[in-house]
Amino acid sequence: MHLIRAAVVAALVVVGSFFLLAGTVGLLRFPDVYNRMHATSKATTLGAASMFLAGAVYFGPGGGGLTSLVGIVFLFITAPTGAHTISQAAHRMGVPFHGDAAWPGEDGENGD
Amino acid sequence: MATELPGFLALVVQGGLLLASGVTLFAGYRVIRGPTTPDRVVALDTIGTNVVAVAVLVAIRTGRGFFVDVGLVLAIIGFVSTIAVARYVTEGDIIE
Amino acid sequence: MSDGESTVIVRTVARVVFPLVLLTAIALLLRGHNLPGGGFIAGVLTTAAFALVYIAYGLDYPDSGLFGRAPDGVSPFDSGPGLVDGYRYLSAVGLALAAGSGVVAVLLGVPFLAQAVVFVEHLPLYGEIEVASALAFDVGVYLVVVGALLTIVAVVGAE
Amino acid sequence: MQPTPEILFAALGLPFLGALLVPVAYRALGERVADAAAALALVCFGLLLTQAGRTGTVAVPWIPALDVSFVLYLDGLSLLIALLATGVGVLIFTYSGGYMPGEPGQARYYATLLAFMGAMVGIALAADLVVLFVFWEITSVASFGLVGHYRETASAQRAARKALLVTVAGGLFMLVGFLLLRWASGNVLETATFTLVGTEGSMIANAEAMRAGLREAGLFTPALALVVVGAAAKSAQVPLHFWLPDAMEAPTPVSAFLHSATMVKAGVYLLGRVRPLFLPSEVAPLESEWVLLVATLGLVTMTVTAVLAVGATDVKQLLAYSTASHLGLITAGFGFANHLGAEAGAFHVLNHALFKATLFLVAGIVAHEAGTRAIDELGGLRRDMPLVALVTAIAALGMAGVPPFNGFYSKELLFEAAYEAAHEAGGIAWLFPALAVFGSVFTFLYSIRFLMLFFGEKPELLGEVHAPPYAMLAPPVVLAGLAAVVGASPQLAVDAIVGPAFGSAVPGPPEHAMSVHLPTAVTPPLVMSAIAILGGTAAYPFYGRLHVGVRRLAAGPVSADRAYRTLVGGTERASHTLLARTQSGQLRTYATWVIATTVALALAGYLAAGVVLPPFTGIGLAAPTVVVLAVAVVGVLAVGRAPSHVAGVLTLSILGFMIAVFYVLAGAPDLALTQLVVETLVLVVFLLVLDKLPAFYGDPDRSRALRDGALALVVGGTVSVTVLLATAATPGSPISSYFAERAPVPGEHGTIITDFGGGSNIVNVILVDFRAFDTMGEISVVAMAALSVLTLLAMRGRGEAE
Repeated sequence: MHLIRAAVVAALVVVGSFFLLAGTVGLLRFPDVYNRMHATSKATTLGAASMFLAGAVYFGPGGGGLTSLVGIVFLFITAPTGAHTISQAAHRMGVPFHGDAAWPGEDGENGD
Repeated sequence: MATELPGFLALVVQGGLLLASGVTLFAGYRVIRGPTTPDRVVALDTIGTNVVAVAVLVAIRTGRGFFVDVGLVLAIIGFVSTIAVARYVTEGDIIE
Repeated sequence: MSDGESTVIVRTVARVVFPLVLLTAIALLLRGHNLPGGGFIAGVLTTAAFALVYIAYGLDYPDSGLFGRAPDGVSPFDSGPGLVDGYRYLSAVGLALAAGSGVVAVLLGVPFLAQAVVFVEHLPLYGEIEVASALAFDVGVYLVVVGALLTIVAVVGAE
Repeated sequence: MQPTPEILFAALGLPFLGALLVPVAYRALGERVADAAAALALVCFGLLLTQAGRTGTVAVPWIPALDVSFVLYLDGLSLLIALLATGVGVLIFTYSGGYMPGEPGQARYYATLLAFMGAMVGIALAADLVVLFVFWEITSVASFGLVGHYRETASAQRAARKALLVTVAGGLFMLVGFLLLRWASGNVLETATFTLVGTEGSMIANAEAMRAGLREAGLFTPALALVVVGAAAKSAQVPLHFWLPDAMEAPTPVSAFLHSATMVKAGVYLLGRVRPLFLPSEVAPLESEWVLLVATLGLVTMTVTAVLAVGATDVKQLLAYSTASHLGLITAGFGFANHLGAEAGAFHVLNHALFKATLFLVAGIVAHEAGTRAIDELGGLRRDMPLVALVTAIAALGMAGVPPFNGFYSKELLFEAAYEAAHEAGGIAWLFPALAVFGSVFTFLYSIRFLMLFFGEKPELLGEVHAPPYAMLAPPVVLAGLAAVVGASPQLAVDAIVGPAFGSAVPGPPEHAMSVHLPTAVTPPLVMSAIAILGGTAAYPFYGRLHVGVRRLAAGPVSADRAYRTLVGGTERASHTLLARTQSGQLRTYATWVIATTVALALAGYLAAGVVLPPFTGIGLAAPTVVVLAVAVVGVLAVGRAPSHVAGVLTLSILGFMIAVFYVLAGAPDLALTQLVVETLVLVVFLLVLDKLPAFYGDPDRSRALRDGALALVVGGTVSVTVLLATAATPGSPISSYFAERAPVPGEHGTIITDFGGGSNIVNVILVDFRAFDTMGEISVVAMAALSVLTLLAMRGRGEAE
C-alpha cells in the first residue's frame, strides 16, 4: 500500500478517534441534555464520518469505499435529524435548560 | 486488499479500536444514569456511532470491505430508534 | 405543529431516507449469496424502513397519502387500513415461493430444496454474472419476514 | 394369487379423497351428496370384491429412516373387514340420505364418515403395526367427531369425550404393546420389524421364534395384555364397555356403522389377526395365557353386557349393550385355542354386522317415525310398518340365536368351542360353557323384547306412525335379506367369505375346510342352544321384574362408568388446582414455571448423562473484545436497576450493541447485521407495547425477589454450562470444514452447478442450501408468529361480540 495513502488513512482515523473521544467527554461532562447533544452530534457527524472517509480512502473507489461514501451521506442526513427530534422531545417533556438559555420563540420559560 | 498494513497504520487502527470500544463504557454510564430519557437516547446514539467506527476500523484492519456495510446499516437504523423513542416520550405512542 | 404529528424535518428526512433504506435492503438481498446479507437481514431492514414511515406519518398514510383512498375497517379480520391488512398475505406468498423453489428441485430429480448456480457469460458491460436458484428461496424468506414483521408492527401499532 | 397394488391403494385412498371433496360437493349437490358418497363406497366395495380370493402383500416405503413401510396385506380376514366397512358403508350412506335431511352440519358428517370408512379399510389392510395404529387412531377421532355430532348437546359432547378417552387411551396401551413386539423382533429376527404379517420377515411368519423371544425376556404376558387392552377398549369389552351405550348420542346411521358393524370390530379384528402370533397351534386350554385372558374376557363381557341390555330403557341403549355382548362372543370365539373358536369368531363378525346394523337402522326408523326411543312407550308397530316388522324379526331372531337364523350357527360354533375346551381341560374350565349359556339366556330375552316392539298392543300415547322413506327402508331390507340368506344356507357364506377369514386367524395352515349346517343329531352344543332358548322363553314373562332388578344392580356401587367418572373428575380437580398455581394469568408466573421446568429438564439431562465441564484454559481474547464484553456485562447489571420501562429497554440496547460489536470483532458481519436490525426493530416493538404495561408492579416483595433472583442465577448457570459443553464437544472433523469446502463455486465454472451451494457467503449457503429445510421451518414459524399476533390482538373482540 502506498505510504501517503496509508498516512492519510491513519490521519483520518486519528481525527475520528479524537472526535469520538471529545463527544464522549462532552456527554459525560456537560450539564444538561441539550448541551450533551451538541457534543455528541459532533462525534457522530465528524467522528464517524472521518472513519468512513478513512475507509473510503483505504478501499478506493469501488466496493467498501463506495459504501463508506454512502455512509457519510446517511450520517449527515440522519444524525442532525435525530438530534433535532430528541431535543424537541426533551423540550416538550419539560427537561429544563441549564442557565438562562431559552427555546427559540419562548422567553426563558421552560416547557410549554 | 488483504495486504499487510504498514506498522504505524496498524497501530493507529488498533488504538482507534480500543478507544472506540473504551468510550462505549462511558457512554454506557450515561445510558444507565440518565437522568432523563433523552439523555439515554443521546448516549445510546453515541454508542451507535462508536459501533460504526469499530465496524469501519475492523474493515480497514482486515481489508474486507463488507464490514463497512455493518456501519452503513447502523447509520440508517440508529436514526429509526431515535425517532421512535422521541415520539414515545412525547406522545406515549409511536404509531398512530 | 400540532400534537401527535412529527415535525416537517422528520417527515422530509423520512421521505428521503425511506427509498435509500429500501435500496440498501434490496442490495443486501441480492448479493446475500456471496457477501453478507440475505433474505432475513434485508427483510428486517425493509420492515424498519416501513416502521420509520409509520412513525413519521401514521398508519393510515400509505393508504390515504399514497393511494388516496380512505381506510375502511369493515371486515372483522381487518387489522388496519387496506395495505396493512394485506401484509399477512405477503407471508403466504413468501412461504409458497420458498417451498415452490424446493419443489422445482424435486421435479428436476434432485433432493427437495437443492440449489443450483447458472453462469451467464459474455454479457455486455458486465462480463459474467452468477445466477443462483437460491435467490428464489431467499426472496421467499425475505417476503415472509417482511410480511410477518409488518403484520406484527401494524397490528401492535394499531392498538 | 397376488392382489393388485393399484386396486388396493385405490380402495384405501378413494374414501379419504372423497372426504376432502365433500365440502365442495356439498355446495354443489346439497343433500344429494349422500348418494355420491354411497356411490363412492360402492366403487370401493367393487374394487375390493375383484380382489376376493387373493392373498399377499403390496408395499411402498413410508418412513424409510425408521424402517416403516406402507405395507398392505390382503387375506380372508382383512377382506371380510374391508368388505364389511365398504358394503355396510354403501347402505349407511343411502340410509343417511333419508335420515339426515334437516340435521345440522351435514358436510362435516359425510366427510367424517367417509374418512372413517377409509381408515377402517386401512385397519383391515395394514400389515404394518405403525400403519395399523395410525388408522386405528383415525377411526377413534372420527368416532369422536360423529358421536359429538350434535354440538349443542352437552350429553353428546360428554359421550364423545368419553369414547375418545377410552379408545385412544386403549390405543396407547396397544402402541406400547406394538413397541414391545418390535423390540422382541429385533432380538429373534434378522432385522427388527414392525411388519405383523405377510412377508417372510414378519412377526407372524416367525411366530414360534417371537413367542420364545418374548418369553425369554419375560414380556410375553405384558405384550399380550397391552394389545388386548387396546382391542378391549375399542371393542367395548368389560370393564371398558361403558363408553359404547353413551356413544348412542350419535346420529343413528353412525351407531349402526361405527358402533355396531365396523369400528368396534377393529378390536376383535386385531385379536383375530394377532391370534396366530400369541397362540401356538397345539396347546392345552388352561395353559395358554391367550385362552385364559381373551376367552375369559369375551365370555364375561358377553354375559355382563347381555344382563345390562335387559336393564336398558332406550332402544339404542339396548342395542349398544347387546353389541358389546356380541363383541364379547366374538372375542371369546377367538379366545379359544381350538379351530372352532376361530370359526365362531370369524363367522360371527359377519353375522353380527348383518343383524345388528339392521336392528340399528330399524331403531333409527322407529325413532324417526314414532318420535321416541323409549322401550316402554313403543309397541304394536307391526300394523304401521309391516315390512320393517318382518326385517326386525329376521334380525332379532338371528341375534337371539334361534335356528334357522344366521346368529344361530356362529353361536353353535362358540358353544362347541367352549364345550371342547372344557372337555379337554376339565375342572374349572366347565365355567366357560356355563357362562356362555347363561349369557345367551339374556341375549334371547332382550332380542325378543326388541322384537316385541312390533307386536302386542299399540300404546295410547303413541301418535300416528308414518312409513319410512325408501332411502331408509332399503338398507335394512338388503341387510336382513342377506342375513336370511346366510341363515338359510350358511355354507354359502362360509365358502364365499368366512372360510378364508377363519383361515387367517389360525396358526399354520387350516386343518380342514370349515363347514356349517343345521344340526342333524343331538350334540352338546345343540343342547346348550336349547337350554338358552327354553330358559329365555321361560324367563320372558318375568322380563319386567328382571329389568327393574338389573337397573337396581347397575345403579349400585360397582360400576365401570362410576369409576370412569371418579377418575376423570379427580383428574379435572387436580388439574384445576395445578392450573391455578402454574397459570395464574400473570406473565411472571408463566415465565417462572416454563423457565424452571426447562432448566430442571436440562440439568437433569446433564446429571443423567454424567457430563464433565471442560477445564478452564484462560481467556484468549483481544483487548477490544474484553472491553466490549465488560461493557455488556455492566449494561446487563444496570437493566435490573433501571428506574422506568423506557430506561430499562434503552439500557438493554447497550447489550445489543455490544453483541453486535463482538460479532464484528469476531469476524461475523452477517450476525452483526442481523443483530443490529433486530435490535432496532425490537426497540420499536417494545416502545409500541410499553404503555400497555403498568408503570410499576407495586412494592417488590422480598421473598419473591429472592426467589426470582435465585431462579435467574440458576438459569444463567444452566445456559453457561450448556454453552461450555456445546462448544467443548469438538468432533474430530468439524462440520464447518465440510461446509467450507463445498459451499463456494468450484474453480472452473460449468453451466449449471447443482452439487452444492455455489456461493461465497458460507452463512447464506448454509441457510438456503445445506440446511434449507430448517430455514423453511423457521420462516414458517415466523409466519405463524405473525398470525398468532394477528389473531390475539386484531380479533380479540370477536369472541365476545358473537
